[in-house]
Amino acid sequence: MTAFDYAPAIALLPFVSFLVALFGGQYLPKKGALAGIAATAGSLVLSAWVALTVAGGQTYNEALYTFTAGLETFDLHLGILIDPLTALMLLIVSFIALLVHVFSLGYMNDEGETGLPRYYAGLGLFTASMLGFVYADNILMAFMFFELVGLCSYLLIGFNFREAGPPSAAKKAFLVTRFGDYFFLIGVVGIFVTFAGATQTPGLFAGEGSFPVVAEHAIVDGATEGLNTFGFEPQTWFTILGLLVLGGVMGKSAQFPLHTWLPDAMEGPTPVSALIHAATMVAAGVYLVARMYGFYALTPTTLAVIALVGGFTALFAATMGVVKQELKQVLAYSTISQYGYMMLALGSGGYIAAVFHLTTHAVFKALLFLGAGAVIIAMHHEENMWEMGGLKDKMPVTYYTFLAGSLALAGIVPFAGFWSKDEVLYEALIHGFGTEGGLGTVFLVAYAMGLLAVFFTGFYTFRMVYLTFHGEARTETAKKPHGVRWNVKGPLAVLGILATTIGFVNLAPVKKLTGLEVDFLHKWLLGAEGSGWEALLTGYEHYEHVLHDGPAHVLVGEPLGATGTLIASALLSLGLAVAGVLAARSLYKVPEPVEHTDKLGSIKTLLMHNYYQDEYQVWLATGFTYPLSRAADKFDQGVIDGVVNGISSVSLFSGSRVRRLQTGVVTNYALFITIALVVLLVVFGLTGGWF
Amino acid sequence: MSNPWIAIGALALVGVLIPLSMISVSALLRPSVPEQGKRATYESGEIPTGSSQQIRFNIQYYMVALLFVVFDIETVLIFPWTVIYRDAVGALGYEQVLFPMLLFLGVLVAGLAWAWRNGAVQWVKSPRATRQLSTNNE
Amino acid sequence: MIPTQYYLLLSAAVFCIGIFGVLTRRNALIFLMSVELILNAANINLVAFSFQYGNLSGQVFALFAMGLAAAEVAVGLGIVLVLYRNFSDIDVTEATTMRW
Amino acid sequence: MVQLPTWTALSPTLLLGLTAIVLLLVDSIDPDSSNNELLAGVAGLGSIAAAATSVWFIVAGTGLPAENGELISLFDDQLVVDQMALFFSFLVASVLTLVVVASYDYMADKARQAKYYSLTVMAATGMSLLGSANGLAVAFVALELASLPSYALVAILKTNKGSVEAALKYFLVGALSSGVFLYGISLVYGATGSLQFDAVAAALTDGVPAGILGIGVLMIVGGVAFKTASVPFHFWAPEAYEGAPAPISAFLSSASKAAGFVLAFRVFATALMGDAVLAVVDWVLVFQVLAIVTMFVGNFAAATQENVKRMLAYSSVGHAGYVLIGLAALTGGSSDAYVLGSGMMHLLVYGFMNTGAFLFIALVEYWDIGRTFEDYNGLATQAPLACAAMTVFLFSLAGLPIGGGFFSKFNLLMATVRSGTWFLGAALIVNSALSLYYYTRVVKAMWIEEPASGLEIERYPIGLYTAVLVAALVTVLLLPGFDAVSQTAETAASLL
Repeated sequence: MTAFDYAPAIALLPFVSFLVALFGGQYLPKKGALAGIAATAGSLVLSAWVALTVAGGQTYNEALYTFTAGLETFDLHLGILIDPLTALMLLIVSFIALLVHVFSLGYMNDEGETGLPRYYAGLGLFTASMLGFVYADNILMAFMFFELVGLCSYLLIGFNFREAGPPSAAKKAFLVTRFGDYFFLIGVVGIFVTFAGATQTPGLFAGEGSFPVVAEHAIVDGATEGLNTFGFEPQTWFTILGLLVLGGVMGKSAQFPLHTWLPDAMEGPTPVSALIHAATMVAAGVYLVARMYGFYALTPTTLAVIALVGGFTALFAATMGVVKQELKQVLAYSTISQYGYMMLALGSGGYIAAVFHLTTHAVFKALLFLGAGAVIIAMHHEENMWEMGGLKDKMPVTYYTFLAGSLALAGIVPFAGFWSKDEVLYEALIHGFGTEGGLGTVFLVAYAMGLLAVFFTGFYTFRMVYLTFHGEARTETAKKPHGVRWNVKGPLAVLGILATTIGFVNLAPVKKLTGLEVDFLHKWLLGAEGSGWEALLTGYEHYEHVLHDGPAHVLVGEPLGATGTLIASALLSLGLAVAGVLAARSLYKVPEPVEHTDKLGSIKTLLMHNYYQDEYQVWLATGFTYPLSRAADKFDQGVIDGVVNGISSVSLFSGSRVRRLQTGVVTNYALFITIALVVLLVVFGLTGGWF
Repeated sequence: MSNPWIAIGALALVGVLIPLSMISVSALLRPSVPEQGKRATYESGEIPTGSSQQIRFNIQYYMVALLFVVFDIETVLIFPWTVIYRDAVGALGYEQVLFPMLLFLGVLVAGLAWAWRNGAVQWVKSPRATRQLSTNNE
Repeated sequence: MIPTQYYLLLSAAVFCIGIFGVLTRRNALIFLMSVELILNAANINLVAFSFQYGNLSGQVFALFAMGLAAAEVAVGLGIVLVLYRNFSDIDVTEATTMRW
Repeated sequence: MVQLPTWTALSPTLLLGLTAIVLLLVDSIDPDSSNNELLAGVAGLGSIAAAATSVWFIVAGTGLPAENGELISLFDDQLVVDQMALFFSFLVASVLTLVVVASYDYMADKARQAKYYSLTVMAATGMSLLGSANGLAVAFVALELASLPSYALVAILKTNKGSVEAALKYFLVGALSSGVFLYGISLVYGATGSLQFDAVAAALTDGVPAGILGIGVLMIVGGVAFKTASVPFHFWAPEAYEGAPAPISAFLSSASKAAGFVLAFRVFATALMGDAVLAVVDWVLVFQVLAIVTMFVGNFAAATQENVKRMLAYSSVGHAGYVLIGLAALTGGSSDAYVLGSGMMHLLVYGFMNTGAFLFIALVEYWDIGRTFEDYNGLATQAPLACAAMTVFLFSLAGLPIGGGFFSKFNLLMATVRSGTWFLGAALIVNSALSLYYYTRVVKAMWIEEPASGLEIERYPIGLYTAVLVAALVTVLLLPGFDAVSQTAETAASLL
């Protein structure tokens, strides 16, 4: 028996905990929490075992159960694909899920919430679906679990269904992500139809006969036999398919314009937010792109779209984060923005950078959410930052871990976020310079947006930190916060240490400068020769080859020489991040910060207090940042929300009209039937030429 | 060759004339003796209940009538079979000609037995009909 | 011999009368009778075509159709009866407790 | 192994018919007492035997062509026993089994039980026979055999206004539709001189009288649309399903709909599938229009209902629209078998999940706790197992990957794509999205809302529970076991 034989249990364990909590939760001492903790711990151990096995050079790609061995068409089956990417993601998901379960003991049980079995059942199913999604070996199975993830998020976001906000937020999350999922579904069907003639296993992600590989043969070698591209050029048709699947990705990963559900989803319990944002639902979209990267790498148009959407989302969401009042709202927009970075990286050929950022983000965002949860417990469920202040001394563990997470988020050296964000931007930059034609320009534009977002990130992150923890307590609650127990502090401490250190798993810049072999993640994902993984064709080695030699021709260009570009890029992003932090410091690290700094008088005072500030920075904050942010906010609330709400109310309205057809009078029914029949007879009689 | 319509027209003419003439002749000849029983609606010997404007019958009447109609129609299905029976037996033998019809009749009998046992053919006089009958006779 | 078209016209007329009755009459019994007209219109067709083609399947089928029509009326009358008991009327437009 | 006589191929249908007669005899012997166990037992045994026989025949290959390429046909080709006939026999018999088991509790304290069971089995006989019908005459007789007991069954609660009103509407619309259907048959007979499907197909060459054939075909579409509850002949469905006793609603909306579709598959794919017909009346286009309108009417009306049973009734109309894709996406090309097959798969899966959902309603009616969404609030606190089953049904109906409904909808979607009728696929997707909304309302009410004070359930009827849980189990098992279903359905469709 090897680790892979136990792989199904990784997803099954949380599923069992779901059943236990659902049916037996009422009778258990912690209402199902312990089952969940045990199950996720088991998953974590198994994932670690699997990861070790993968480190030993083994991979796994097997069908477990076949639903339909099509007569002459194709198979639909469940299967497991485990390669280094999967192993890494399994570790992240089960780890975060475990911490969230432990934290929930403090956040839910200790606070005496009701409906806990339902809560833990939801968490269990959520984790199980995400794990199933992660190691799905074909796109149909991925879609099934993708849907389940969406369903669970609906149940968990709407947990406090008696209040006004959560049910509508849950509905919105569900509708918006479903909207994207339908494009995904069409994409899945399209992929099956397209590749069914060329391979028996069109849905697979990896190996010969999988759709990315067949598509590659079609484009690179011109082997289009058996493909059904509906009369399009393969290149064009693959672009369409890629964009359709991308619809689902944009919904789940909250990319513009389908991001609106995510801030509303803050209505759910805070541990759920942590799970959604750090490891499960939102990560699912980006993970899917990484999973089928071999397909996307083939079509420059989709790469450009991904990069642009990512860059724009990163900037857009970061500006929105600046004006939010509630702690969790700020974090929500930061999530959108950070996933934008990952999309940017994927679009611009920085596959490893994206996975790296996914990893570090999972850690520090989980940390920030759990920290926010701790603050919310302490503040008796008050979330408005303006009601806080001065919590630094009263809850030091929370403060220092939160600070670590914030530094990571803002991208300050040497915290985790710096390394990954820097690599994202660096990859976009060098590929932008190196790639010929429009694609290179797109990369540079996306890079510019990503770079600008760095400043905003630093700004809103530290605005949040200063408002929450510094200064003087602005309310009575903040003067006497409620204490938290080990089950809150424990996860925070673990994550705090990780957020500080996890960046060291991939010190690619350091390697370039010094030649030390410290880019472990890079090696992990490279898929070099002799690792048994080559046959799956999902290693970066292969992707790099596709990117270079495929139609995209993504090349590296270093305008300032190898070292120069590296250092320039790093300094630029670090500088902007620091500038953002300092701008926030200047405005908010005061005993009594002012809500909106649009009063010029107060800015003058601020200037006097902060001798090292120059006027430019202040203008940046007040004359540029706030108007832009407000405009973005208005657009978000007005136009996009309006469209979402409009569609649902139009549907319901037409539903209420349609049912009026059923008048209840049977004679009317006879009349309608006769009229319909006569209309059909006349129309078809005229077109069929009966008369 | 004569037109077939002539025969049809003649038949129709005769069909209309005979009842008309009989009604008019009897109207001329009969004595006029108005009486309650004569004004009652004739309904196969069954006594109508309620007013004569809105005629209502005992529900049992429908039951029997329906049973009659259904079984009557089923006999129609037997006629074609009887026509070809002798030739068919000679050509195909009993098991293909006689047995299916026996099966059919068996199902009919089962249905009839069920209806009988459930009281569909049992005649119960409704109280109202009995009452009306007695008032009419007074 | 009478051309088949005439039978078709006759049956079409009967069919339309039936439909007209279904649409305009609110009395459940007359509704039933109208439906019977429709069925018999079809029977006219079947017999006429059977005659035209010289095969018997149409005629035999017409017999079946008559049997079924009788059974249908039987069920229909039963329903009208319970309708009367529950709604004290055999107006088909009275029973409208369920709608929309 | 002994070769059975040919007529035994019809065993599933014959067994059902025999059961009905036995039930009548039991009632004749002892009409005054109603022995619930005996009646339900006989009906259940008969239906299980019929279902088992169909499975046996399917596995043994009875419905496949013999070595000389011929299918089993009886009575001068008026009946045919192929995979499709057996597939639908199985579908009808298994739905009947569930309904009978559930009725054991549901009808326990009600009058006229013997009539109830024998009528149900008789209707099932008609539906099963419809699957074997190979001519318009047999099809009409079988259709009526399925319909007439159904009318009576809807009205079986004679003192319940809803039941009677439902029966009236069902009957009147049904009588009108069967009149229209028969008239259509007579016109097609007039155009071809034959009632048997293959002979009709052979007679339909160029030069057939266009008007007669065209009107006839459209009227046959009408008859089919009635039986399948498709727009515009769907008007009876919401009322009949709402007013009828819930097990009967389950039976009608699952088995009866399936019977209507098998009729449609046979008539249109066997008899009327020719260029000469399509040139006169493009019935594929008619079905495309009907499919789209049916999907939208059913789902949009369902979205705004307050009564759960009526919501399910409308959703049943919507599902008829989905299955119509199986006819509307026929192109005469190589994808036809797959298209028809996907329609059949959806019917089978739908048979279990929809029956289960209606039987859950029966359970709720049995508890007497009301019909609206609010009445379902917090039901899971009292009956978690049944509510879990209901959740499976609803999500499977919506097409989430929790039951076989996911694959059957997926196959329908694939069918639209493979035949190039993308607009049908688009309508399917839009409506599935909408349907999720209203199905979720029920789930939310059961699991999330607080129960009304005083909500308490004392009785857990074993028959109803068994039926609901078995239906849920099958629905879930159809997810991993979908292979068998799809293989059978595709083979059956390719034999037409």
